[in-house]
Amino acid sequence: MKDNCSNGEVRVGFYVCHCGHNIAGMIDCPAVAHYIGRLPGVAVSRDYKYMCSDPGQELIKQDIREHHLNRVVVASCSPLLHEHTFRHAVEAAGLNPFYFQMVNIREHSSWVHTDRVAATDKAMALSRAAVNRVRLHRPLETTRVPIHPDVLVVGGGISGIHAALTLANGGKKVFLVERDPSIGGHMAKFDKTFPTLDCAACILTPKMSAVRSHENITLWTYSEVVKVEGYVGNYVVTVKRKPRYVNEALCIGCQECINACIFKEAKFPDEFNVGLSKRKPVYIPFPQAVPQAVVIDPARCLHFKTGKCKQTCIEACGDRHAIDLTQKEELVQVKVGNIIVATGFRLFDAKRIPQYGYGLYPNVVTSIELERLVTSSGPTGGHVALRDGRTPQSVAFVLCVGSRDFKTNRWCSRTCCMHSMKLAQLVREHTGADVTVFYLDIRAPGKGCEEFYDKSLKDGIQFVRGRVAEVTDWAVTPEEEGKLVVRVEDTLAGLVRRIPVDMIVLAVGMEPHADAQDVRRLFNMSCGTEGWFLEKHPKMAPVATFTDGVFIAGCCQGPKDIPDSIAQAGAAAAEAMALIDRGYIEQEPNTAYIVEADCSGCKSCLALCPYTAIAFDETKGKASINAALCKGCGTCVAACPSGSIRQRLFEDDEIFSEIEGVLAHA
Amino acid sequence: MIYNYFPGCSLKGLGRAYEESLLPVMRHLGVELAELDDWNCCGATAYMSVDERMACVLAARNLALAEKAGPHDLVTPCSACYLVLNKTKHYLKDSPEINTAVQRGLGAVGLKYSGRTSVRHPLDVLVNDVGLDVIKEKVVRPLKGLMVAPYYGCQVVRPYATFDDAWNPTTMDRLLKTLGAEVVHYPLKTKCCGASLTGTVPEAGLRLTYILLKEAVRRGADVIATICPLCQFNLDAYHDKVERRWGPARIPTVYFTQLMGLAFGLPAEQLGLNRNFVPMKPLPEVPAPA
Amino acid sequence: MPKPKIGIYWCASCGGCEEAVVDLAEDILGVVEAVDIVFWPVAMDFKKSDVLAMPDGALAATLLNGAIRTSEQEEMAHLLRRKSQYLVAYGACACSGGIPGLANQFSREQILRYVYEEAPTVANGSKTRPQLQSGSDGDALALPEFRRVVRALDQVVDVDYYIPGCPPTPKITQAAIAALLSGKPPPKGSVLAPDFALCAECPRRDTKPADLSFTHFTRPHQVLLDPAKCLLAQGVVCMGPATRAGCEALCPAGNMPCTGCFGPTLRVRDQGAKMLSSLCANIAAKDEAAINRVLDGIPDPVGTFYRYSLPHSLLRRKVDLPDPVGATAP
Amino acid sequence: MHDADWQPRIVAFFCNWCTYTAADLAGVSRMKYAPNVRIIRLMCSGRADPQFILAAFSGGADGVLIGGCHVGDCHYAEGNLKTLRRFQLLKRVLRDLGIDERRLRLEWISAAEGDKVRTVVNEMTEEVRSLGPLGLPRRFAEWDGEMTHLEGLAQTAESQVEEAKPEAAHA
Repeated sequence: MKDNCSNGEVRVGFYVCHCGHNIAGMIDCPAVAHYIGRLPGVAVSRDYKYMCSDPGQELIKQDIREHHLNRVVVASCSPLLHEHTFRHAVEAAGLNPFYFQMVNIREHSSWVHTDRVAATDKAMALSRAAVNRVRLHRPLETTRVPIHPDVLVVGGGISGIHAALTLANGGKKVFLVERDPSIGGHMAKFDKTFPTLDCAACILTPKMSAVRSHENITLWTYSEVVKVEGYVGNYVVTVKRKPRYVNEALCIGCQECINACIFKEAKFPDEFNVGLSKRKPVYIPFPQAVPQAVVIDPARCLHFKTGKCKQTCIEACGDRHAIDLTQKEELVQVKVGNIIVATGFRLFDAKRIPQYGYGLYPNVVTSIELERLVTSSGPTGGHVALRDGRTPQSVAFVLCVGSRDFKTNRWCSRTCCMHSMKLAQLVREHTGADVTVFYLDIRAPGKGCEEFYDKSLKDGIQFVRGRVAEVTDWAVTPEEEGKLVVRVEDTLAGLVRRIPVDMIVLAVGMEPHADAQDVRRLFNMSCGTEGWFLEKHPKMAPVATFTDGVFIAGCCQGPKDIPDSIAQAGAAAAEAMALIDRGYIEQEPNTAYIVEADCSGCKSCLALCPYTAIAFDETKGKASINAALCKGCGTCVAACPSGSIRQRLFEDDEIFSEIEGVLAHA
Repeated sequence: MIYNYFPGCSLKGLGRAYEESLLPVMRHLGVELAELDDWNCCGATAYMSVDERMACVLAARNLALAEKAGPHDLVTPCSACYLVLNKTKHYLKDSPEINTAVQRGLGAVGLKYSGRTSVRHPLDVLVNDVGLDVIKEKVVRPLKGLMVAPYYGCQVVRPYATFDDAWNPTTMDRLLKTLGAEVVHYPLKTKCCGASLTGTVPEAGLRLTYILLKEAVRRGADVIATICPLCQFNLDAYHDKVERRWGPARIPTVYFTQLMGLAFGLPAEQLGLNRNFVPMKPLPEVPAPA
Repeated sequence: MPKPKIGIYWCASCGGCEEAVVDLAEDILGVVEAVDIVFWPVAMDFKKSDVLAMPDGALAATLLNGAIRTSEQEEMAHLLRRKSQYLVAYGACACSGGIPGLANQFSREQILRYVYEEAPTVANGSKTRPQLQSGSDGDALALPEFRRVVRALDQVVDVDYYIPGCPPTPKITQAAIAALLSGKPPPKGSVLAPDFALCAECPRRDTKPADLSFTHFTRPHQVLLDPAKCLLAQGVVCMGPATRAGCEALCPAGNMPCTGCFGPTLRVRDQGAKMLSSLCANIAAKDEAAINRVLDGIPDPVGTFYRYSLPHSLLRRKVDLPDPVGATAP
Repeated sequence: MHDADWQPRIVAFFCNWCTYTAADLAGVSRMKYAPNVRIIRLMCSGRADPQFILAAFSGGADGVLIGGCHVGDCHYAEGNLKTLRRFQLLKRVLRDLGIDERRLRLEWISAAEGDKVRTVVNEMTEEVRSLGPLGLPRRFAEWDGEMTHLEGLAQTAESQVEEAKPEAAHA
């Protein structure tokens, strides 16, 4: 590879990008180019409308050829966005790609400042620093890390299921880990899906069965990831498998044991029906559960609580010997190359808004509770009933409960408008009740959703715009007696209204899981301020994270509906597959290294590396760094007391020159 | 158990039944309330709206006196006092400007306030410090059969819900149940009683009063229990006007401490119950202990 | 062929460097055989006028020790620079400021006031201070100006080589002289000592654990030190890891920590910052309060980390000392 | 006193994963903040060699800001803890050498906290503004100013003793 520097002369090409109006609107780009052009060693200095465009990149390549440039600096957007683009351009022109430096004058200057002179000065200072620095750049080679072809998918909701199936269908081995005893997630609880009103079970259960039977999928339910080590391509994941006290391989889901349980009556709240029905200590989460294996709940089972149980379940299981009360928690380790995190969301706890009376008035229910009530396979067989068994004559939906609310969650949960309208139509269908929806704004942007809203209006569902102030059973008129009264300011009518109804449905929003922060740390991801996992770039990299080889899909990244979740899961699977099929990932060559002759063997660095990349050779009395293990943080470099550890791309002299550069210009 | 005690003006005037019941109840439970020496107006009333700094100076003097009197928490039964003292603590902490002005004022009379003293409501102290178990032991005459609507008013729970939920407080509910009373579901327990309007916009104020009284009656309550002298007076004193305007809503309003006194077997006449405009019916006779 | 001429001069120093030359003992005879010492005011009777009389570049080399504090020292530095082919900064003070450089934490006024008025051994009722000009009986006397800043030699004049140490050991002195006379002198600017840290020469190195982390720091007079174990492993701040080798670990051999007199390696710009960085990275504590408790074991960080290098450090001096502008003397 | 159009200059060392990304987010969110900070990207705040900080001060920075991931969130496990420890000791050294501690600031800013970048930069800019210029290059030049007359002195030295001058004392 020719590097245009055979005679040692440094020839820098400098390019400042207008980014349309984005940069040029606040920064005098020609002035920056002019200023940099006068610096020693700068052979070419230009400003151009869009550097990242094809002609922009071509400009660089042409200049490298014609002006024998051997260093390139582009002042434009964040290097996190386009550093790769320009490195490729530089490389395509025959230069080592690391003879390139990028200056962030958009995110860090034009977009955040309001004073054109100051923003231009800042752009000049940052550019000068980059020119200073690039002079010292050394040619570097990226290293290739092989990718282990197996993938871990965390979370067995619709996103995780879809990602796992996509990968498995593509021939990749997948480990699917689910915390609950069955996969299916929230979607398994739904009756019908908006806006098509097709049956959720009919579209989900085939996928769940496919997961169970797929030869490429290893399904671990009732399991949690407890440790993740390694790096992209080579993760070692430890999974804790909780004892279900039933051998999954032997259980055929016949439920004999459940019938035989000495608890004759089911008396414990059933998780799947959100407490609306009861289960026994031994149970199957729901009829379509995958795996079709019972679970024993040690917190309820007499055997575990007292040690004194006749163990009628074992008797009932008979020769199958599927029940194993001696099962212990188990830790298993797998090696995977990529990880897809699809851990989903939890629903907002309506008790956090006490003025809505959830938990106080029995006929105030949440949307997921109503969902279970309208489902034919639900606890009431699809009968929407008040707690006393009566059929409601009037039902109110309160939207944005725990969404778009500065006191609870500020974000829009995106699905509740449509979900509530779906439930509203089902309630009308099932009961003929009058339905009133209290909303802030109806958000129906999805395909077919506006039409669904239109249909809801035409079907006679009442829409009242206003945030509900309070739900109370304080009656002031005879009509209100025995009812729940919604007090609301109707912002369209300009009135404070009291509307009595029989049943109130709180459309609870989505929230990150309570342990989202732990999960984030486990996989070395970031969270936004709200607690949703943070994608690498909100537009350009919506399923990637800041950790290579870790992708996110579904609602763990933010509220979304089923189609969006599936689309994202597919995207995450495709990204993982792209890495696997290429077989390797190129790593930034920003690793640390020790110049052996310089090292005094003082051992100061050894304990600093979290990846144990630094080894000490007792016979030589020197430390050395294993580049494959080094992740390039540079902590040891800063700590080496004799300056003998260095970091590629972040050499001391490069950073010193950058410091001098930013300070050289006012 | 010893607390500093700031009665405030109400407890020496219109709300003296509150003090008349509070002191013996506390004594009965072994709680000593040491009244601050030379306390002054708490700074509530309209002062806060006219001049925050001046209001804070008034409140802060009482806080400083309490701090000087000893390391104990300061108990104040009147909700207005409770709120303004707490509010002043917040202001002094959050606003260096007010803090400087107030400390300068206090300094002029040789006082200072460090911000340490906690301001407590007797309801909080009784339930959370003394404890329902201890209270239960003292109950000799359970209020069995007495239907009580627990009414908290606004100032104890808003904006600082220090010891209970702002929307659905339950401390008094639990206390009343411990006394043996039956607590009716009273959704208006923190709604405005109208007191601050009764003098200025009587139509609006009295309507609010009526709503509270009417709802308590509708819920089948025999009596409304309150923790604030202003609420008590407002709910008790205007029955004639309210009923003339909107119809019958007759129900007595008493202090929760009065009900405690009754349950403890203290003589009714010593609990200030004679001061009510709408008198509380005598408790049903209970069979003498065997 | 005439023997090359050598000069030896001292500026702000303690005389230890002169002793180091004398410490060559009988080996000095070898030196004298190879060179003529034509200027060495400490040992022999030479005068400034002798130097002034020489043509420029007449001296093959001058070993100048001591920091530069006074106008006279500046003047001599300039003079010797001109008269010497190689000007060698000899010893820690000339190389990086040395112990006198610690005075850069104080203003000239603070120093003069203390030395002439406040020091407990001073009896100076009239508070007389040295005068730049004075006279008696018609004789005019001049004293050099005491500068506000202590400087290393290369902050005043161009320096060809550095021989570090407080003082440099006879061995490296001899090796340096040999190198200079070899006809193949090292590149200009070289430090004539190994360019790796002292640990490489320290017999205690093997006792340093790989996972050392500091739970406290202590000082030599506060504990009984194990004479064989790495001093850092005993919680004593030993500057060895951040200090150039060459002394063969003399101080650790004497059961005392290295204090850094050989200065940093060429790759390091600021010896103190580097040592600080290394030590702190290995502190065990994980929260601010606990970290600060550990750091309390280093009561004088500037004196600890910059004992010989303050004038040559990135900040050079306490930056906010009162220095009345225009107070420059004549 | 410093001249009226003096603007504080702050050099910032931001870690790639959290604070640098947060600064990008501030940009994408079009948050407006003071233009006085010059950001230098490091992979981890643990790379922020104290030498860099001193070099920034001696090179003319009026303040230095280090930004890293929150404790416990470091992309490299504990690089930021090393930074915290160095920062604590470096502050002591700076204090002893006459540099106000407020000129050096360490902030944990996660990738999501674009708003915190804005707040911190604005706060620090104002704080440094109130402290005034540090101006070390200028001070260095001033210190060395006491040597400028030396050239003349050295020359006259060879022509022997100068004329007697009016009496002068050390300041």
